[in-house]
Amino acid sequence: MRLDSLYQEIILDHYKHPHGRGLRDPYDAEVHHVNPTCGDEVTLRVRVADGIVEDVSYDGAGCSISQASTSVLTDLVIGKPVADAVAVQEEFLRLMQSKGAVEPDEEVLEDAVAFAGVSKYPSRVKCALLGWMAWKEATLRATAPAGQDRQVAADERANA
Amino acid sequence: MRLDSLYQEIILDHYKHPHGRGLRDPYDAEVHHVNPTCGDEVTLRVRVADGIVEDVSYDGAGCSISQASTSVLTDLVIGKPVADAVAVQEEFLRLMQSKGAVEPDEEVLEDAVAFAGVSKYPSRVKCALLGWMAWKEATLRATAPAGQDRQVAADERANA
Amino acid sequence: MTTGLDVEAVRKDFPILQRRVHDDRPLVYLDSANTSQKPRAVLDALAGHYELHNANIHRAQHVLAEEATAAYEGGRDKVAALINAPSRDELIFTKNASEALNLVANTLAWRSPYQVGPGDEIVITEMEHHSNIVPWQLLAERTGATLRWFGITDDGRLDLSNIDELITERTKVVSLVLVSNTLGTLNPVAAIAARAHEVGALVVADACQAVPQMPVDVTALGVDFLAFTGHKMCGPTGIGGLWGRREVLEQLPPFLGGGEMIETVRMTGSTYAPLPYKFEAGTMPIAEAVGLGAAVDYLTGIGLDAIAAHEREITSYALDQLHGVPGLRIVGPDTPVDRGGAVSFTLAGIHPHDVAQVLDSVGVAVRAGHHCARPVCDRFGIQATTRASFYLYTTRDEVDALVRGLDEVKRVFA
Amino acid sequence: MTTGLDVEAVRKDFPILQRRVHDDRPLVYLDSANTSQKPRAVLDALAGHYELHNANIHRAQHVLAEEATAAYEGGRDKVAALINAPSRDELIFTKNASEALNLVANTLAWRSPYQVGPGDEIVITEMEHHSNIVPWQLLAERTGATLRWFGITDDGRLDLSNIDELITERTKVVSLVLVSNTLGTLNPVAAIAARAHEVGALVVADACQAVPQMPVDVTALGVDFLAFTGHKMCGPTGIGGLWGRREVLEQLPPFLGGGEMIETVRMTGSTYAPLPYKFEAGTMPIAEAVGLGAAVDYLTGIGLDAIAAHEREITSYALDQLHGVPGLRIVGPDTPVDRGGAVSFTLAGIHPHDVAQVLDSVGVAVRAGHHCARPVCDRFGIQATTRASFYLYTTRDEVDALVRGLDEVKRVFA
Ligand SMILES: Cc1ncc(COP(=O)(O)O)c(C=O)c1O
Ligand SMILES: Cc1ncc(COP(=O)(O)O)c(C=O)c1O
Repeated sequence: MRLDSLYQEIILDHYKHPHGRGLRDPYDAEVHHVNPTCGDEVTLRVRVADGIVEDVSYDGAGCSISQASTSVLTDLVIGKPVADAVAVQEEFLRLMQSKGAVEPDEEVLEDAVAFAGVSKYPSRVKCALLGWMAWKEATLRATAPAGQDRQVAADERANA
Repeated sequence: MRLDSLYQEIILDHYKHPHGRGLRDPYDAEVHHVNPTCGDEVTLRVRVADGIVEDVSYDGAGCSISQASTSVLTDLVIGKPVADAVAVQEEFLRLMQSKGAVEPDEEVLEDAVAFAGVSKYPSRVKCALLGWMAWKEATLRATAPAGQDRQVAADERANA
Repeated sequence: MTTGLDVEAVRKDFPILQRRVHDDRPLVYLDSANTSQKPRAVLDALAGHYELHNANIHRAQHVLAEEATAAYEGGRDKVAALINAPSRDELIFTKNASEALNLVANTLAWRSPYQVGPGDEIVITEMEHHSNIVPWQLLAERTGATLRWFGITDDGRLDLSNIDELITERTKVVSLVLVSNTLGTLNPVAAIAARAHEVGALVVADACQAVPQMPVDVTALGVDFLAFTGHKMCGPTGIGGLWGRREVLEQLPPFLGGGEMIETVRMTGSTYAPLPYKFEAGTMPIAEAVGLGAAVDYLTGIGLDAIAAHEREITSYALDQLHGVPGLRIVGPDTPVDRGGAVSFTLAGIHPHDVAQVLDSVGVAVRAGHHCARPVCDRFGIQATTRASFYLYTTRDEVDALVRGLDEVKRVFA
Repeated sequence: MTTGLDVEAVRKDFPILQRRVHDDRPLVYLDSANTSQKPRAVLDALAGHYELHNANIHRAQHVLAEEATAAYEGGRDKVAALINAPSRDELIFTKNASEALNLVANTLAWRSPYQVGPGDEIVITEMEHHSNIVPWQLLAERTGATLRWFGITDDGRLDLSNIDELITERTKVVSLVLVSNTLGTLNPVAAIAARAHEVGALVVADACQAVPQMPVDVTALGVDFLAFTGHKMCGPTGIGGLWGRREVLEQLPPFLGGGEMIETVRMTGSTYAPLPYKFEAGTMPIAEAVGLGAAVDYLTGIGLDAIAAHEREITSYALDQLHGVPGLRIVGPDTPVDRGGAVSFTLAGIHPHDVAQVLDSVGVAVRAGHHCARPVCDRFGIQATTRASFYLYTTRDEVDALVRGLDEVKRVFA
């Protein structure tokens, strides 16, 4: 195994110095996701205003891959129009599901290209996706027709 | 395979000309046994008087082995003291479970020694035992303390 | 052969077919509806898995675990594709078809939009295998529902004349066999499923005898569940499958609880994994899934169409030959139309056990009994039948050996 | 080695141990609590069965069926003898231990003298595998019973201080693990079973980690049920076992319904087969039972006492070595007293996933996560652990490789 292909410098940096960590107000939706295999968890909040991802904040415990990928996520999506951010998420998902067979689009993914090596380790793909899937769900809720979103988010909080 | 070792002349004779067949009165206990694999069935009645197996009668459908062995059974046990008949049943059971490794006791088993070959065919052992196990249970009931036996037998008939 | 299948080449793939029995007679294996034999490719897949990749799956981060997980999930992909499942996540591995059918019957007892209760009705048929009868009897008994069933016509077809009395607004489930293991009948499942869906019932197809023999497409059948078993389709023992429609599976409660089927476990309560894992508790038959994947590759390599054509051809030949045997009566459709490759029969005055035993003595392996479908025997007023069943490795010569064997049976019991 | 076991000779029996991983490094397999590797004798038994004797069992009259039936039932004899079962009829084959535990929990929901209902209590422990938690949660939820549990002390033992509050007249079932797969703890099951029997409760022992490693005697333990799994004891995947006391098994209702578990099936109702068949529905894992029988022969050939002594020796050595690693904390008993060969630990500041991943890169296979026992992690306030686990083929050199690997972990995450 090329261990370096997994633990790229960028990943270790984000792991040791995570960006966007800590739950913040205000937010429109909060979700809680779990990796059933290992129990890693993330609680993630999204604030959307005028079609822009205004803020993403999170808290949780997990391995270097899950922590770093959530940190990179916040860098990439905060400040972007929702549609653009969703495109980034989709590209990241495609890369993770590629089993190493896809060349990542550096234009879109920026720092997240460092995770290309993870796609060769199926058991770690879930780690890399933990924060991203949480963000996707939270954003869906935050942008759902008014009334519906707040309710779902509130239910989720009640369950968390 | 020595097919002859299974289908001995005696067995085929008893199959074609069964002894003791047809349900008769009076009786003290009646049981109904089934071979779950093939659906073969026997209904068997036992009459015990003064410690003697006075009558065994039966009806049912089954293969040559099950029919012949029930026919041989009636020859061997009718008229014997219960204890002696039970000894015959036990010896027959021992022979059937021997996988061909036991020399049958001809003194005790008489015609039933013809079934020695069956013990090498585990799937047919159940056929050979169908009537014998039914007889054992019926006799147990017929000789149980009064009150108990009749009740059990009645239950059994209700279920049959 | 008139079909595209080279039976002699196929036979070389099956080591057991070289076996000699009883005084060096060649084995004539006509018991494939009971269990199929296994090609070398499947045995190699099993051995290769254990020798190189064995590990538990979905749990560890080491290379063996990654390989074993990929191999297991690869098995799922292959099986899902074989039955044209809309999604691989709808394909649940079980230990056999019986567990698959019990999974459905068992979960319907508990709270869900599909829960069965007093006054509800479950409809099956008189030609079901015990594995598609007893689970529904238990469900009915435990929930207060009523079990009803389609009868069988004299020529071994489903009697659909009273379908509108049987399938009503009260019907919650209709469960029936696609190809009968005793009669051989191929049932019009798509049409019955359409009727059942009109009244909102769930439809379960028992495809144990169909999946090995012919192209089966869950979407075309229009059912909600399809059960089948690995050991009858050239795969190992210890594995079966249940396909279910996502919307239904997602709303059913869990069946077995334990490792792997969970999302989060707290002492005070648990949440469950997404499909298919929600229904896969504990360490699954991992090597068996790999072996079954190899079996699917083997079958699709030959082609299910070619296998089905061979099955029709050999069954037709067998029916013809058996028609010529005096005293022999076919139990089930006696033409090759809409039927699979299991042919049950009786021989006047000779018990099926005895028929099978004498056939065995000349090397011909068949099954005698009620074939785990006792109500079929009751229906035809018989105790049992002898059944010969065919598969992709069966030759006309083997059918001839069966017919010759029946002469020997008559000689012994003359 | 100080024990009677010749580890180098044993290793030659396991083909996979020759495997090289990642740039030609020797495989150091320290994940046997997850699943064990398989000796050649087991692989040969599987292949031999499929190549010569494959047939369905208990059903047909031909020579293959007779042979396969004898082989399958021979597997039962061996397994029953291994755990000193009073009768072979009390040994039921399942697909894994999870199914075995679910069999008990599931049948207790239905009518029998043992039926669990509202107000009844089920007692488990906080150190159970999910497979011994979720089935009881489902049972409690479905019947209105209450689930209670023993806690864990700081040093990883069961906290029995409140046993008299937990096990009361309301207790219907006590189910607990004999050897924990996460902490390694060996629990005083016999003493707890005695207490539970005083109040008339049934006792279930989860012996998944014990049966492979040490002599286990169901009579000496005094339990009513014992569950275990084939793949952790050198056997194939796809098979597990449940031993149960005859009186209890006989009175429980059936679990799965279908072929083989019946006496007579009529459309209007069925009766069931005697033990053990009443609980074996459908085509069983036949080849797997044969393989498990070969595994039992292999283990008893070496001797369970010798295996247990080796396990103690290697675990003791590993604990010593791991104590010397700065920042490493053992989760579970950190002396070799009353424990099995699974050693969980955390490494300060480094997530177990990362520990395991770096270890894998140097060829050391361990497992990281909650090991299907998440409540244990909750109890210790951690997310996960890294777990090394040993078996009869584990050497001191392999433990040394683990310790060296931990240096590499620290280098990467410095
Ligand atoms: C203690 C314990 N119980 C139960 C199980 C479940 O066994 P299986 O996965 O074979 O069902 C395991 C292993 O995974 C275990 O270690
Ligand atoms: C039609 C049918 N249904 C169900 C089954 C049960 O399959 P299994 O025994 O593999 O559970 C069989 C085979 O035995 C069958 O032929």
